Amino acid sequence: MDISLLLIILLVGAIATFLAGDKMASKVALFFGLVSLGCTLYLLSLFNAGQNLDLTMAWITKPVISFSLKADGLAFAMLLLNGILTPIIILSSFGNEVKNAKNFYALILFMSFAMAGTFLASDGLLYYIFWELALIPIYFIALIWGNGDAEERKKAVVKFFIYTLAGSLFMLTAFIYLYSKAGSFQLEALYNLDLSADEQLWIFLAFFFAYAVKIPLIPFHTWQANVYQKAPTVGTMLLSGIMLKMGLYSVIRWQLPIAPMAAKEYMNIFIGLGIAGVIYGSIVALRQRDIKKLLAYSSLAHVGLIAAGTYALNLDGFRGAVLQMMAHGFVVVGLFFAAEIIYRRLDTRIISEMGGIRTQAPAFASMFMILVFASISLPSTFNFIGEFTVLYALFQVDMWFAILGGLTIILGAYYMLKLYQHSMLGETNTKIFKDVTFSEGLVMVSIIGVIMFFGFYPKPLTDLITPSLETILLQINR
Amino acid sequence: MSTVLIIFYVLSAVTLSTAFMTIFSRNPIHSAIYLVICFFSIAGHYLLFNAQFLALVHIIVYSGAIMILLLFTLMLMNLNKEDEVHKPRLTRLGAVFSVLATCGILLSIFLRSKPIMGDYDTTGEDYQSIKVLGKVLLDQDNGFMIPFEFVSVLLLVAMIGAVLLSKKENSAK
Amino acid sequence: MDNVLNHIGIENYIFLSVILFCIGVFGVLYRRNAIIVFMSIEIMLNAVNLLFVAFSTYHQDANGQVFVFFSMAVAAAEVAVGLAILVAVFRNIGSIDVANLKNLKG
Amino acid sequence: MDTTLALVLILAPLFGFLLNIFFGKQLGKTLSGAIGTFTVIVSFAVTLYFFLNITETNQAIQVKLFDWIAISDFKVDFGFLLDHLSLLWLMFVTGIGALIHLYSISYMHDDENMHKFFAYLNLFVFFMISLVIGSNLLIMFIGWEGVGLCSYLLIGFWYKNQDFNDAAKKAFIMNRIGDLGLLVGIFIVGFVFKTIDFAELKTIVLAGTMNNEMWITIAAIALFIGAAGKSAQIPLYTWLPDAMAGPTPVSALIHAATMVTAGIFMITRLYFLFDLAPLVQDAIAIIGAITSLVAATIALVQTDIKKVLAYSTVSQLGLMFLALGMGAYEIAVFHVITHAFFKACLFLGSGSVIHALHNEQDMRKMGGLRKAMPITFITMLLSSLAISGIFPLAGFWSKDEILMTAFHGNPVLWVIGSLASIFTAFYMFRLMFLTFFNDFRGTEEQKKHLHESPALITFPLIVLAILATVGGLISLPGNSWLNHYLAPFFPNKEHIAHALGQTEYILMAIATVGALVGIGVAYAKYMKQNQVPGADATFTGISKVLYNKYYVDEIYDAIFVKPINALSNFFRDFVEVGLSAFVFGFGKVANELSFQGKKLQTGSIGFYLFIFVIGFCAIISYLFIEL
Repeated sequence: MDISLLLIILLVGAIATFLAGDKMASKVALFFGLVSLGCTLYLLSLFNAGQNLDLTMAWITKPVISFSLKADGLAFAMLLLNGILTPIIILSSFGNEVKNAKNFYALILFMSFAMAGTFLASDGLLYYIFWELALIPIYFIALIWGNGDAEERKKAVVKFFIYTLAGSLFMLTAFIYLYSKAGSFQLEALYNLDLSADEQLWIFLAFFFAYAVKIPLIPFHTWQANVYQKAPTVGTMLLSGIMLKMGLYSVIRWQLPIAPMAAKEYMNIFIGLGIAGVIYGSIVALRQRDIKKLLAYSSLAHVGLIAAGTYALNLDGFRGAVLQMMAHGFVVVGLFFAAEIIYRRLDTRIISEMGGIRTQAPAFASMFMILVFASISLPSTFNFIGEFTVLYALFQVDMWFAILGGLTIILGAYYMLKLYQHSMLGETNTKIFKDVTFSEGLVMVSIIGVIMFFGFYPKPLTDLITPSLETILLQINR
Repeated sequence: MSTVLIIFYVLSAVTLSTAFMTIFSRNPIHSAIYLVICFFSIAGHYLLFNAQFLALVHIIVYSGAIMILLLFTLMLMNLNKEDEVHKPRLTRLGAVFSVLATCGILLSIFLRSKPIMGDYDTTGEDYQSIKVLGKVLLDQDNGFMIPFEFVSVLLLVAMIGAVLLSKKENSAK
Repeated sequence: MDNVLNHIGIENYIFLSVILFCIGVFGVLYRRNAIIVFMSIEIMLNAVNLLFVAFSTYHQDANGQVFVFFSMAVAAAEVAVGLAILVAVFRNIGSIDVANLKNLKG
Repeated sequence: MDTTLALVLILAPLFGFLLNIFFGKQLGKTLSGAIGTFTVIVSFAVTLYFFLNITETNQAIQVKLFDWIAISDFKVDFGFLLDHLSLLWLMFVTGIGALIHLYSISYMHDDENMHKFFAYLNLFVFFMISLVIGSNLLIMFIGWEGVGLCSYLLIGFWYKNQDFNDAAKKAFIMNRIGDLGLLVGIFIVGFVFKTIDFAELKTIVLAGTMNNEMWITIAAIALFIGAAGKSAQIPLYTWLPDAMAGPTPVSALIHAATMVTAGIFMITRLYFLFDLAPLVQDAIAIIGAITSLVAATIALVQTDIKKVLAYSTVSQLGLMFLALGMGAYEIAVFHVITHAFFKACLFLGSGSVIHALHNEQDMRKMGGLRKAMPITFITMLLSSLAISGIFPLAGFWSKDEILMTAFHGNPVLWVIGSLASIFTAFYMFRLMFLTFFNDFRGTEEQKKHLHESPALITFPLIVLAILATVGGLISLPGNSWLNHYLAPFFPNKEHIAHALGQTEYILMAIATVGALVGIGVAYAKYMKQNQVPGADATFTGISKVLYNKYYVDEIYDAIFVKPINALSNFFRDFVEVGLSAFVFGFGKVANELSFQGKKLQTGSIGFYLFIFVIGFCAIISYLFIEL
């Protein structure tokens, strides 16, 4: 029994969904999403029982590339995020009529497969392949099933695609250089390389471009808001919930341990960049008219903080970042889903055209409110745990980083409450607004459940990720 | 001034002038005729070098085959009129300029390379009789056997290609 | 045996070839009639052939002459195919003015 | 046993919240109100048990449930600490909470979302309890932010009115500014002391081994910013008057009696830290004094009955901070308690008035209610006397203690505090005279319906009025039960008992005379001359400035809100567009290159050949010509 089982299930699921035909596709996809979640949990229990789930298989002999997967606590945390969100995202689209459903759902599962592969791969080139593979489904999802004017959409999506590809090109170069030094793409081999300070700096920067575009950090974020706005909500959820975390995860897994000297040397700059993202994203979010754009910029602010946490290079930073990645993943999916629910009923995403929904849909309003407060990390939600830990990690670096990063508490409250006020409160809306349906409620409740549970009891997660993060930290401080 | 040199000058004059006339005569048929003369004069150069076989082949191939082909084509297209429009002035200037440039560059290259003067020694060995050329061409070990065969294939392909290209298509129109 | 180059000098042949070649180039650039362009190309080829032979004599080596054979064969093939193409072009367009062949415009 | 009871104590209101939020509509109004009230009474009962227990045993109870957050430097338990301070606080939080719940059953009966109201109130009590009994700073922080959330929900309870929502949002955000300060304070404490558990912190600090003066000072500043946000001190006080948009019971419970005192609670909890930062203490005292005076002056001219009370609250909170800054923590606690009694009573009384007048809050349209609403009048009168500091009501004792401490510390602060007290007496009786005396100034329609409120409303009023009257007994000068009770909490403190000497009597006399003067002026102005403040436009000069609250809101708007929004617009319209254009620029350049390159493909063979020849020349000259 090893971790490849999960990948196989997801891939088989994607194929089965494609073969199932348009009518059955959504149900088959949901089934396989749940199976993969079950499989993740099962493997997690095996892992917790001390079983080694890693897999290494020879693949290509020249150059030496192996099919090797590494399942440690960090990877499992990300798999958990992927595993929980995939069925939720699939379920969230049940209220929509999807054309060519079989392609759509197959692409979702395929993307889930590629992302799981990215989190697991421990061979540089395999990782790179998965990393790029994840881009293909989202490209089609956003392009074909997106909304708005087709030309505009194409522009935004192609921009995103080329942007990320250009970023990863640097990463590929870095990997090739590392291969020429180490003679292998294996993670351990790369960790053990003895690189000079200059080499590390260049490797670090090359990785940085790939990740900065994906995460995104300012000023590499310009693709984000447009794509979020144009992509179908499912695509936005996949992007913001899981895919962005690929970048952040990779920072911890690849960038920092391979080039630790550069990371330490230029730590302040990169933390500063993250925090600049926090402030900039928050301020831009204040005056957005489109709900999805607002959420996109809020996402920019949050991932900026997470990135700052990872570059703080201490255990709290890593731990907080991973926790916050998960928390943000859940919350942002919930929020985008709320936006989608509103769109289904009012056919608009412009905030000023909403308002007064609370009277008609109290349950929805309450759930939305919980998500809003979770996203501004009210204590007792999962986000608070992550944000607190990250901010403390920043504090260990410098008090001012914590204070500036902490501005997100204030600014975040400002724009999120403003959004809530103008979308939900006020005089009763003249348009009819049905309260949430069963499947919608299920999505919301499961997300809220996860957020609240880990908000009060994050211990299982912390215990899961801490050992692997400590190993990585040891690697960085070698 | 030896006889050979005089012959060379005469032949060169003929070569260059006919080549020039080929380019400049308005009527394509005239051009073709000048070209034939040009080819013959080049064959004369070959003879001057005592390369008789080459001279013969040259006359057969160029003056015989290629010229006939050209003439046939000209007649096929009925192009013996002087109706060609001149290119624009800019183009002509450009042509002159680039030709001068090419000429200058080539000459300077050849003149600046290693001194080409020297003793033209003669080993007395036969190197250009038909016998020797045949050996060189068809020797399996250090000759040009395989390229030679390839050339024959090339000619075959060219023949097939020419037939295919000039065949009237039945389906179209 | 007396070497002809003793009387003429290789540089004379170089001059001759270069000028001949340039006349060919000029014809290619100057004329619009595709057949004349073809003829110019033949002139250029011959200029090169001539030089080959001259150097073959200069080095007392048969390889230069062998190369001329090949070059002739290629020229023959080229003319055959090229003229066939011209015929086809003429059939389609009704002219062989190179200025009219502008389908390659980007 | 203790763990279970502590869980009951904290979970009862949460249970009430869940029941009301999910099933409130089906339960019906009365039942949902009853559930809400009952759960708080349960909490009160458990508190009472613990309280009686601790007065006997003098032993603080610690409950640890599980590890919560993992931080490398320190660990954060999910646990509770029931010691002298927290139990005392709980007593009045749950006690007054229960009374206000009872009051709300009647007050909110006409509202269609009554079950939600009770749900939020219960949630508030839950968070307030966790704030008070949290065993470490982070649990307290849960409660701290949680009460902010409930405050947001309840201020914006009538969510159809966007002004109310704005007020709610403003309250939450200003609180969050303070919260950031508190968070930074927590970081520093954790970083320096490697623990954020109250009991451990106290042991470490009192042992005196840690002497990191600079960090402690910064921590104290940060924590004070947190307290200032929650307890509405300068410069973060402007949200509290706006928070009066919420239903009156909310104003009474959250914005007068309990939540706003959280800052004082926190500072008292961490008194050992503040004792090590004398500079910050001075700052607290000064800010407290100034806040108290500024708020009192604004209250002088307000016409909205709840606004007067709100500024009065800010002013009283300032006095408490003055006491804290003097290091007289138990006196601050004393004033918190007495203030909770009389201010809750005043708010509830004003609620009763508003209720009777069908949501009329403008005092210019009241008057002469004394006869129609005798119980409300008497209870409010008692409370007004108490807040004005008239012997022997509760406010007299607590306020006097503060002023005496101030006098011993710094006479300037004493002068400021006394002035604030005189103003207090004036505006309170201005309120009383305008509301209850002379003739009714409202509409005929309202006049017909004038009536005393039902028993559910008057009962809490009576209880609170009694407490406001006799509450001073818990800490009489010289023989203070409160100081005695809190002594285990302040193990390193000398008993601050002002020996009742000549100075003290003089001070008391001055204070009483001052209060009487304030009342007298109010009497002369509003009773004798029967003046009524004119319409908003008629205010001139200083009173116009005061009426507009020194234009602080406008100033904040101009300094913070507008620039941030302008910046946001600038970012959205220029920087974002610019960045986007920059990225697109790469694509544009490539596009443009290819477009220009396309022109090179003229299709003219002659041109191609020309280029070819040129290229040929270039290549051979590069290859063969040595320059």
